[in-house]
Amino acid sequence: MQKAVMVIGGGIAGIQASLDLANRGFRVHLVEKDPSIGGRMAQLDKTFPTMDCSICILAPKMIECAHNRNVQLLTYSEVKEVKGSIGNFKVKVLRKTRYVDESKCNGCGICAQNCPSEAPNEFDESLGMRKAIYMPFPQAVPRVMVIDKDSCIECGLCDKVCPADAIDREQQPEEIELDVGAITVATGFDMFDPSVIPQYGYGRLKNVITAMELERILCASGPTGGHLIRPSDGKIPRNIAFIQCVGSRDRREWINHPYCSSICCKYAVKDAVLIKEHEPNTVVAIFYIDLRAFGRGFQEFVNRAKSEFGIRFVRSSPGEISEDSSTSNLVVWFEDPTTRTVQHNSFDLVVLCPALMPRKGVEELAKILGVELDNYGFFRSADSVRKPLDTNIPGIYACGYCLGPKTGDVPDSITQGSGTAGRIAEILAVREGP
Amino acid sequence: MIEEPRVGVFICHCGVNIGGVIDVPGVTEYASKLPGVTHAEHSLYTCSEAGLAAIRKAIAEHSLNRVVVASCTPRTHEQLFRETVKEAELNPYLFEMANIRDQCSWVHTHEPEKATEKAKDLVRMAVAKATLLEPQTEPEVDVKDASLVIGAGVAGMTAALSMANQGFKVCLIEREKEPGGIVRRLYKLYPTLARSSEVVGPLVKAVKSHRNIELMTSTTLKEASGYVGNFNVILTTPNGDKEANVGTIIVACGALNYRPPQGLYQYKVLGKVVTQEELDGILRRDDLGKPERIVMIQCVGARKGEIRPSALEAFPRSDTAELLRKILKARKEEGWPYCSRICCMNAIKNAILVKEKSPKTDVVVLYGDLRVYKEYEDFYKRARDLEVRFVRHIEEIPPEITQTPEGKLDVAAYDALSGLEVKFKTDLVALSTPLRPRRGEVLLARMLKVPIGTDGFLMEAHLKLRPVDTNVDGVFIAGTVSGPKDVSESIISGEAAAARASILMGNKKVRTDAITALVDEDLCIGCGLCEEICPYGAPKIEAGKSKIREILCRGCGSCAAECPRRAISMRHFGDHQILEQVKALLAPAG
Amino acid sequence: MGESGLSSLSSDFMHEVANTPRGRGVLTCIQCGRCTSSCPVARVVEEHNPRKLMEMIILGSRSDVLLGQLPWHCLSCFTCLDRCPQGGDVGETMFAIRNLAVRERNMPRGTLVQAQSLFDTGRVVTPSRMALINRQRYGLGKEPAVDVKDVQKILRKTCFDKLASRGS
Amino acid sequence: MKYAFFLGCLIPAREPNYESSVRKIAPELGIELVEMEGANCCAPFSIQSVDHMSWLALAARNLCIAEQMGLDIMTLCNDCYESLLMGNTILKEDKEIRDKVNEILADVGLEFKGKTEAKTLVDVLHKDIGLGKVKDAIKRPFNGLQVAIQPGCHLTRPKRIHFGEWMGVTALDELVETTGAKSIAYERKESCCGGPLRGINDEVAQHVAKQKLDAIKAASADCIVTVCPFCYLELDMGQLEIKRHMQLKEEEYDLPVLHFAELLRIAMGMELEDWEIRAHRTPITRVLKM
Repeated sequence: MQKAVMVIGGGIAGIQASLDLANRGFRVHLVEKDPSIGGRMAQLDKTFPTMDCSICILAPKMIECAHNRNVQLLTYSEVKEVKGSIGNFKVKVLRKTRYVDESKCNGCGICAQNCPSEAPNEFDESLGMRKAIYMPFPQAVPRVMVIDKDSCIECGLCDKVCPADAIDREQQPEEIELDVGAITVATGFDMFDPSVIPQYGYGRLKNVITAMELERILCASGPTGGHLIRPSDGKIPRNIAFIQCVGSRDRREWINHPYCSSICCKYAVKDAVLIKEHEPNTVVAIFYIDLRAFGRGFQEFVNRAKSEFGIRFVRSSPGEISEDSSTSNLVVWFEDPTTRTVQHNSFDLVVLCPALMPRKGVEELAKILGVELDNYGFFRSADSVRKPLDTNIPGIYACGYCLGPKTGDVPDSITQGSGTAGRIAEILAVREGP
Repeated sequence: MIEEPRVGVFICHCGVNIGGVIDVPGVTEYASKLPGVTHAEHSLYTCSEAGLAAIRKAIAEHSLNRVVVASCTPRTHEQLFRETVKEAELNPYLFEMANIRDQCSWVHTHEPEKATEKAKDLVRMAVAKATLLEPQTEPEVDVKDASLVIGAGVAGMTAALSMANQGFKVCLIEREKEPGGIVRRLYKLYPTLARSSEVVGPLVKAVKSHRNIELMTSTTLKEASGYVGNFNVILTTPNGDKEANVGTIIVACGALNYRPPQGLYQYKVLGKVVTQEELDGILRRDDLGKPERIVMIQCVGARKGEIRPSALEAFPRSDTAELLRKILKARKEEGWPYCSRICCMNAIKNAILVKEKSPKTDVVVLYGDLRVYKEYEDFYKRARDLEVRFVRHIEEIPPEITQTPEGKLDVAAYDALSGLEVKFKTDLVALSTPLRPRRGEVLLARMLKVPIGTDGFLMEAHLKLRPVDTNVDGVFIAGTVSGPKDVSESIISGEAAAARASILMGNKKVRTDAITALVDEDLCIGCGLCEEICPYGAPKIEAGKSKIREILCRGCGSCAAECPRRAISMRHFGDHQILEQVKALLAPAG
Repeated sequence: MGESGLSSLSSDFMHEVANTPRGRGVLTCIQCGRCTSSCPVARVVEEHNPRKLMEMIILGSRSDVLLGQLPWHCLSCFTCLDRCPQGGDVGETMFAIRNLAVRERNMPRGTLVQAQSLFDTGRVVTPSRMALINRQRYGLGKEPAVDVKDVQKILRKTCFDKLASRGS
Repeated sequence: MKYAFFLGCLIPAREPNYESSVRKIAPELGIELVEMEGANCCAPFSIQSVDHMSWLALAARNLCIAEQMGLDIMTLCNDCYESLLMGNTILKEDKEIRDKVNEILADVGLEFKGKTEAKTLVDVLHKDIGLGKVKDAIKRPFNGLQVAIQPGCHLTRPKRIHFGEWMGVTALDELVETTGAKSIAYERKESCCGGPLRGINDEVAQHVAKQKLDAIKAASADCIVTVCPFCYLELDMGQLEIKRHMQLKEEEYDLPVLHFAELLRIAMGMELEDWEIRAHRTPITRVLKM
């Protein structure tokens, strides 16, 4: 019989692992807690250094997952129980209720057009609104609507308008059992909440936003239709500051993210260049501690950002941000590294680059899997040098950012995704020969 | 004779990428009236599940026999649309794509009207060509279930083991007498400070004892021919040349440590100036003694100058050896433009080892940016707890090293934060130098037709999406051939390359692109120009006529352009098809 | 060891500070500058720069640090303590520096006065006679007396008396 | 509730009006204050700057006195509070130091056992007594009074031994608002008053104080309320000094400064006496009228 494997997490790492395993001939159950696969990469605007539109190069891979006969997509689902050991794990997966029949819905979206109830759009970092019945984003896979019961007012309009008769209010959560020979975890990352560092004013000052919010603002299909405008007054910011290491490289016990998040310097430079392409007259400054432009092509890109785009790099970590209440402009206090004195510059918009941290709920997942987490809540490698993709449990592997900032960027995630596919093929394929 | 064309045109908004500039409904309206067009529609994202479903639906409803999609770029999406057309039981080569985003809306953002007109032209041309498209079949070949791994470093050995464990035969060749690559020569590895032998040892033992692996040391690749699934290679071994036939090849021949030219930072002039690699050796041999102070200088020969891609565009991608010769020559003196990723951790590792062997020794690290990414931050903290002193100096002013009367060294640098000159009297200077591409491997890359980047390392098929694939089917890259990586990263890429190669070998068969050259034997005079010009060695003159080995042909068209008798044409890009496009451009319909 | 643009560098100054009570923080410093840009004094006194002080210690510029005024500009408001991303206790390290400075006879007059007052009376500030009389008038009763003898016993044992007898 | 009452040096010497108000409100709120016989100076930052062990030994001696009384300590001064709290924390956590200190204390027949806690007036009112009980005691609320509080550094920092750097509502805000007054927001509310440098580097101290006063002025507060005698001194007397040294107009600053204990006392319906009103360098009568 055909060996089956489970991939937990449908971001770029999980997608790559799934496709490589499926094409290698394994039956893959791809479990994703959200209604669509795609993960963080789907939220990004463009990807450095090719400046490809992120979702545009990701979408074909997502669709390949949907079409590949060997891949079973279990979206909007969560792993509840894992028993057994390498070669034969018994897994219980809970399929949450969309209140929409996956087999009937064709994602035409007529229901959403008619739905009267709105809620903040998670995919847009809650900068925009979506309906109570919605498609997470236009390229979502699978193309099935989902009803968010918390914001649904039970008006029943969607029932009436749905041409496919796909709405199912009686739908019950369903628990399915799977037999798999191996498991790979790819649950990705969450972002640190910068309001924990009060002097940067996130949540208090309107024009202080996070980098992920900026990605959505810059994105053509984002809440502003790709127009670079600031929250307080919808004006085009002419003067923007990026602040690095907001919660990263931070040993304070109430923050405890001593590691370098590994990607912030790079995406900040990318975003800075994107901003210049959107608004050539906008000035951009990046405040950093050490500029960590490692990885192929990044140093060269930083050089270009300086020479061609005139991005200002300031080696200084600001102490605090205050607001000019009349204009909602922001005053950033920092030590000028050239004069070595305290300066304050005014900016229209400040973008914080927060630490990346483990996804909410990984402790629970780790318990279910019986695998160890490291001091910061990332999955611990069996041996950080020799067995970087193995966990302490044989047959359970991890790839992508859930391993911690081992990932420098998308290619690293993809390499790790393929890598776990290799590890799994090693242990499973040998049993039946090539 | 082609049946009456019934073309369906599908135009994509790509969110606002296209829709925000071009009047998409207008273009659709226009397209629907073009000769041969039976159906035209537009959608927000044609590549989305819904968009593709719409194409399949239309093909059935309007019994379309040609499909044109006007959207982003074939580079990322042509394959997806071909698959879709195929799912609707239409030959995938009856599909044509018009690039109205990358080559239209993105470059004419500020001229929407003109952009819309241009989009109409592009669609009209695509339709014109589509009407003349013919079905093609993709050649299918068997894949030999054996692989050649070039280079027995950690990446190569990992890849070999992964494939061997899956039951594939692996031929693992190593230039040197012993497997292990540059890691073998190292003392200890960060961040665990495990002895390198603890990492290399088990791998060597495993590859040597694995029944599916044939390890050949002191062996290099002499010749490679053939194609995905069926490569014929000739290996130069101590006991003469050996032939092998493999389905896939993994290039994992690593990189070299950059050695500064004599005199740079007094290297090879004053004996007490060494590279980190050499310091690592000193530590292994326990030759350190009890120096009062060691000064380390970061980014020696890295992040220096910049190669502008434009400067090298002149070189044909195929002539990789010449390109690298030029790059290496240019870089020998001033060093490399890239960040070598691993040097900061290496310096910290050596600093910690020095402190452990000789706690009283004062270790000073002169750096520009400390790139201790990931959890290596803790490793950096460990060094500071051991009282290693990290001093940020002005990189633009290289530290000056002079000898003192009592035979010590004076290092004079400019402190970047105080702006003042600081001098350190020291017993030893360690230079942190980057990994650089090897030259020999590039001849090999040329043999395998794998392009190299302007940084001199082998190129991935796609920097973002295909990090261990190359643009040559069946050839993969692992480890530092594609740029600096540390040991764990090299191991991961080895696993990844093995996984990618195993897919081909596991499936036993592979299809290749149908767009290949076609010889009209009546016209061919067997002059052999095509054989000369082809970078892939596809044409062969047999019995006075050119024969194209389709599987080798990459469809580049050089031969067709070169052929004095116009005897060679390209499938899917025939002269008649292209001329029809040109006509359509010059003679606007309606 | 060697000379420099700064006055002579001593490689073990960082070691000395790090091993003085409250001085460990210097080892955590990554020179990010958050302390300086958070410091209320740095905003009014250009030369005052906690980050730079840490840097001078790392460089080993002992005399510049211990004989200068910078350590004595610090308010000990501990803003830097809460803001240092490395949990680096810059404000704490200041105490280590000042302890060392005092041993180099570098201490402001005001501090010396308070120190001497402490040794003589057990208090850094002593009430005037008028204040004592007023206490009675205001019905605050007699002010609790300090056991000066015990205080002096303790301060002799810690050699505080010698430190307090010196001064700039 | 019973506390060992640690008065410190500055209050008896310069601010008897702070002490007197505390002694008035304490019984009304069920706080019993017991004098600490023979207690010495807390060894504030100025002394800690001179010598580490001397500080710990002197702090330990005060803590031992409270231990012998079997009571927790209540201080009225942030500096005393920090000195005793930090000292207590170090001595409890670090055995090596504790042994050293006890060796020193042996000569005066004391031993630190770590059986007492150091608290300040704000802790006691907010945690031990509770906002409810304080509210009940209010007879004459200050409706609409705009108060700019100066919590002072060491009521809140360092975070690891305190509540952390306060932003928005704080214990002191809540206590002030029990009196019916409004505790307003202003720029860098949590920042230092400059007091610690008074007498050591007056010029710097005054410049720092000026930043504070300007921010409070910009927020158009009716008065400043402090809990620390150093903050009080720096902001009350400081206003006159700043005007003098920086040659500013007389009307530049005339912000009334009150001890929180005074504000609470008045709200509890106990008038200030003339000498207590006169003790203020800033005119507080207009506050009393509200």
